[in-house]
Amino acid sequence: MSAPAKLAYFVRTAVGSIVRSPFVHVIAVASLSLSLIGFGVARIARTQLDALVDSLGGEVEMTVYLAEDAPEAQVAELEQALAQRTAGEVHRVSPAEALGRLATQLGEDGKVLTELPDNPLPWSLEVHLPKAARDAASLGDLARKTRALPFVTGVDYGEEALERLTLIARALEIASLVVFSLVFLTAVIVVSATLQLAIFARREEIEIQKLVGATDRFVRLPFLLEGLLQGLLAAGLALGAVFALVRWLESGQTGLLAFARLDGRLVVQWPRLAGELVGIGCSLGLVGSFIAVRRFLRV
Amino acid sequence: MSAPAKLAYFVRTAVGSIVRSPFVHVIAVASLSLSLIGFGVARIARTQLDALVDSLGGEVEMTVYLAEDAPEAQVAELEQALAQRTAGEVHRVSPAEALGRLATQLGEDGKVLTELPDNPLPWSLEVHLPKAARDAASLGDLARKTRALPFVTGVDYGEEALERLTLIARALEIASLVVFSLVFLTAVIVVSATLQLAIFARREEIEIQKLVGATDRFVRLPFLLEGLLQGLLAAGLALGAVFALVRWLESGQTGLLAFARLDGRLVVQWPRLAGELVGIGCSLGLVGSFIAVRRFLRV
Amino acid sequence: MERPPDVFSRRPSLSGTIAPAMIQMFHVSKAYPGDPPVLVDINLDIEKGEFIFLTGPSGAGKSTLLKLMFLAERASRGQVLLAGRNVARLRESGIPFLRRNIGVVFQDFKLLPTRTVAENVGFTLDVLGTARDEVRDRSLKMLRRVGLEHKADVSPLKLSGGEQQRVSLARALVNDPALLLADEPTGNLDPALTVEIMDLLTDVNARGTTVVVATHDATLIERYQKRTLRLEKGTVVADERGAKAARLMSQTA
Amino acid sequence: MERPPDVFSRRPSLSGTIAPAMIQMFHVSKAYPGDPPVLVDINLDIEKGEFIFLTGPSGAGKSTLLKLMFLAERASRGQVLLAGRNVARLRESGIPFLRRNIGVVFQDFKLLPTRTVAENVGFTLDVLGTARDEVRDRSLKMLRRVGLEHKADVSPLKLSGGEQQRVSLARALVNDPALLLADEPTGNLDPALTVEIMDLLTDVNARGTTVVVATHDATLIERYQKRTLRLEKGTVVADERGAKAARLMSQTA
Ligand SMILES: Nc1ncnc2c1ncn2[C@@H]1O[C@H](COP(=O)(O)OP(=O)(O)OP(=O)(O)O)[C@@H](O)[C@H]1O
Ligand SMILES: Nc1ncnc2c1ncn2[C@@H]1O[C@H](COP(=O)(O)OP(=O)(O)OP(=O)(O)O)[C@@H](O)[C@H]1O
Ligand SMILES: [Mg+2]
Ligand SMILES: [Mg+2]
Repeated sequence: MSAPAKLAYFVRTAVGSIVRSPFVHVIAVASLSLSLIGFGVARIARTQLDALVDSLGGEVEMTVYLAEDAPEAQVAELEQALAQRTAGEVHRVSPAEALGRLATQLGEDGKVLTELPDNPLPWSLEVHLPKAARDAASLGDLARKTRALPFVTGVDYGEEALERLTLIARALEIASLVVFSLVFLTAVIVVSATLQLAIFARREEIEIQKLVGATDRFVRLPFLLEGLLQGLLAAGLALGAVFALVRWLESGQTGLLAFARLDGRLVVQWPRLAGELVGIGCSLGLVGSFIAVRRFLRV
Repeated sequence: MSAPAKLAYFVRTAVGSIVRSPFVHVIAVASLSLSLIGFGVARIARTQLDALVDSLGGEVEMTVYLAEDAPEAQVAELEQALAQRTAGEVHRVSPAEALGRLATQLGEDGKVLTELPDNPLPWSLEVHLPKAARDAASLGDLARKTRALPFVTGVDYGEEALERLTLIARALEIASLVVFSLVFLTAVIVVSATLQLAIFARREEIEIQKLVGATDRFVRLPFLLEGLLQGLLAAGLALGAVFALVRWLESGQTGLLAFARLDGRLVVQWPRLAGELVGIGCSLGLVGSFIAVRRFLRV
Repeated sequence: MERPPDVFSRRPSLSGTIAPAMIQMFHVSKAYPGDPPVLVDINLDIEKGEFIFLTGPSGAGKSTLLKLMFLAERASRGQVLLAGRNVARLRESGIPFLRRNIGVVFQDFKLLPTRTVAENVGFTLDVLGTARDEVRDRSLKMLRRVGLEHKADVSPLKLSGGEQQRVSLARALVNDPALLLADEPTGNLDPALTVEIMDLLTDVNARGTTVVVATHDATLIERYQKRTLRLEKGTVVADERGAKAARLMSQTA
Repeated sequence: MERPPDVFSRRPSLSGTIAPAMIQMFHVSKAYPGDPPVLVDINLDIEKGEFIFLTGPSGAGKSTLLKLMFLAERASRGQVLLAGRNVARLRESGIPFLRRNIGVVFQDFKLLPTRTVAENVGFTLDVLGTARDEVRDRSLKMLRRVGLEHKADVSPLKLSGGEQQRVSLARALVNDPALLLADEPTGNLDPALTVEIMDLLTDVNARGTTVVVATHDATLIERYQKRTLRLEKGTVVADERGAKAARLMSQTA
């Protein structure tokens, strides 16, 4: 028999078996796609949570207060050094600008500032810290060194907020690790379990095939194809479910997205997610049926 | 046969079947306990997240600025009204106290305040809002009404922070709803699926029992007992796993708890959690085997 | 719990009324959905204590007829009476109690590979709620009668075809049923064992159990000279109750 | 892919050397772990083209002996040669190719309830990679020969015992095997059908297939007068090749 004819036979057998005993296959596909939905949701949630952490952190700035008689050359040098160390933008802020901002910031209380006889605020340098530089330890180090300079009267950088931000990021890391491993463990156990039971229910068929002279490969192939088909089907279902979930969230009924400041849109790379789901689904299906068929191949 | 002897027979049968074909039972127990672990983790995480939201929100206050000539009687009346409406504490804050706080709050910038010729700040009322009163809409309403009073010059209540807090709470509500329903759906499908497969593998036994004159109840009882035993076993395993997880988190290797400001301790009501897990495990096991056995009882 | 129908009682009716026949069928037909009928217009009357051979070619409907007798199938048309009781009127929940009076040897044995031989035999007693030790005792005793006591604690998977068949017979007889239905109970047995098993069946019959044996074995029918029903294409073509003496004579002649 | 052992070829050896026997056993014993031995010191020589009856009481070891012949079990001791090839030296992966030359009728039929009768029969051909249409054609043709063409598209669950037995036989014969092992192939058949099936087997045998039939049916052995091996308690107690003529004479006398 030619290779395509043989393939056709195996596909026919696999599809036939799915049609004949839909029960076990429905269960396998259901548990597979539930695992994949879990994966997809976790995947999207992770991206969204990262955005959330950023939005919680807001702007992180370091302010360096300069002495009244700070020499221009050294200030320029410091400006450069800070820009280099933090890879951020550095602005020089005049006393008038600083007072204006302070007044705005204080709201009702800010009115008191207009009554000041003259501006008591010093010149300062404002460093906008990019994400990469928001590391509590190294910023602390930088602040200490800067504070030690003779023409610097003080350094503020929102220590507390920064530390909390670091903790949030770390907590999310751990939490997603726990959730991921739980989902993954469930997926592997459940999928290989259902497939093993599915094949257990067909050990008779395997036995008879072997008794009439089937090679191991001949016995195994339709099962592997079944696993593959189940994986594909499950991936399709999971993708549909995740898509529906995302649309539901985007419909704005939940307010979840407004919070994450995404203007009601989730940033999902659909082609990539689809690829991942299909890839994982097929591998789980294949590996599951491979393990399962091996257990019952010894006749 | 006496009732206890009969019960002994059923227990013997159930245990015997678990011993004879451990494979399907291991799978059923594994999937059951994974679902229960999911439930337990979600349960604890929910409590912790609530604490987290509180810690993110911090203190929410409303400040009412009073005109210089505010009549004492009306201020007292307002004080009472606010305390009643928000169920919170109301303090009267003197201009000196307010200035001192402002200076502290401003840090380095606060130095400018010491240079003021005299204290420009008015008397004010500070309302500490308890959790229940932190509702953006009703607080907005209250602020508007208060602002309209002739002896009130202004009202501040951190509108933005409050709105964000409301959003976080809502988002967590939704997220935990999605996760919960996913976990629950998985649990129900997987458990009833594995139990159905387990019973499917034993349909022969059921058929023969019925052919030699067993009543439906006689056939069903050992299966129900099995489901119950599986549920108990799974609950025990899940409890152990959750306990280990909590201990691991509390060991401080993750930093997750420092963030939630719980001094490295998770507040878990173990007896209650154990009760819930056992309850859910047994019901899932029972219901699962009940559904499953019904499908194969018609011989 | 529902009471088992005590019409199966083998004690003579004290009131002096005539005991009902064990099995009666009136114009019974059986068709599986979508197939031509398997049994057509069967009329039968098997008295209590009779020993009946059921014979006929492969596919004639012997097993189906037996299935109607222990309610594994229901007649499509006509009336089936078991011990005078119309089974059409029996509720689903009454079937188990009826079956407890009927021992069945299945053509395909229907033994559980996950239980030992003794447990398989004891199944019938477990269902009745018999105490554990008694179950074991009676199972072993029954196994001894079919010559398989030494295989009591082995899985049926490890038995030869004939051994499995005897276990199936032991299970059918262990609770001393009022009616024994045996579908080809000697099909996998050698002539010597066949005689032994047939002796067991006649013995059981002598003690009051009504016995119906479906068989292809002409030697058996010839040797035992019992009433023989011959099925062909779903109808009874011969009921040799009367011919028995005749045949017996023609052979001895 | 490994080559099938072509020693099974039924064409006479061109080189003129003596063709090896189909089955040879030298001092073969078989014991299942933990049990007393089932077969003890069996010596056998079955030539190509022979027709052999295997008989003996229930549990004597007939099925086990057949299992050794198609490698469902391996001998505990001694040598088994199939078509001159020592099976002990055969790698696990070679077994399927060997089995393709052997048709087996199992005592318990081993039909798949989830496939139709025709698909069950075609199983043997599917494994060989035969094209779909041809599988169907040959399956139907074979079913006709056992008188079951009309049941081709039905599940084996819906067949009577004898019908199932014939399907099992059809599956064993559909790829025209060099060796046919039939375990009690007429145990569920009436005398008329038994003759038909035996005619089929002798026909197949006449075309070159070596046939081994395990049976309890004394009438069969008497009527067909073939070489008969009698097993008792795991040993061959009689090999009536020579006694055949004698018995035949004593009956005709
Ligand atoms: N469940 C079923 N559905 C459809 N047809 C059936 C079913 N069971 C049996 N039949 C058909 O009914 C006919 C009679 O079957 P039955 O098993 O009663 O025959 P039998 O007399 O016992 O034959 P045997 O001697 O071969 O066992 C057969 O042709 C069979 O194919
Ligand atoms: N897998 C096994 N494990 C242990 N013992 C076995 C196994 N298979 C068969 N036996 C034992 O070996 C003996 C011979 O069995 P076998 O099936 O070969 O008998 P047989 O001659 O075919 O009998 P029958 O005519 O009843 O089919 C029996 O006593 C049986 O219990
Ligand atoms: Mg039958
Ligand atoms: Mg045998």
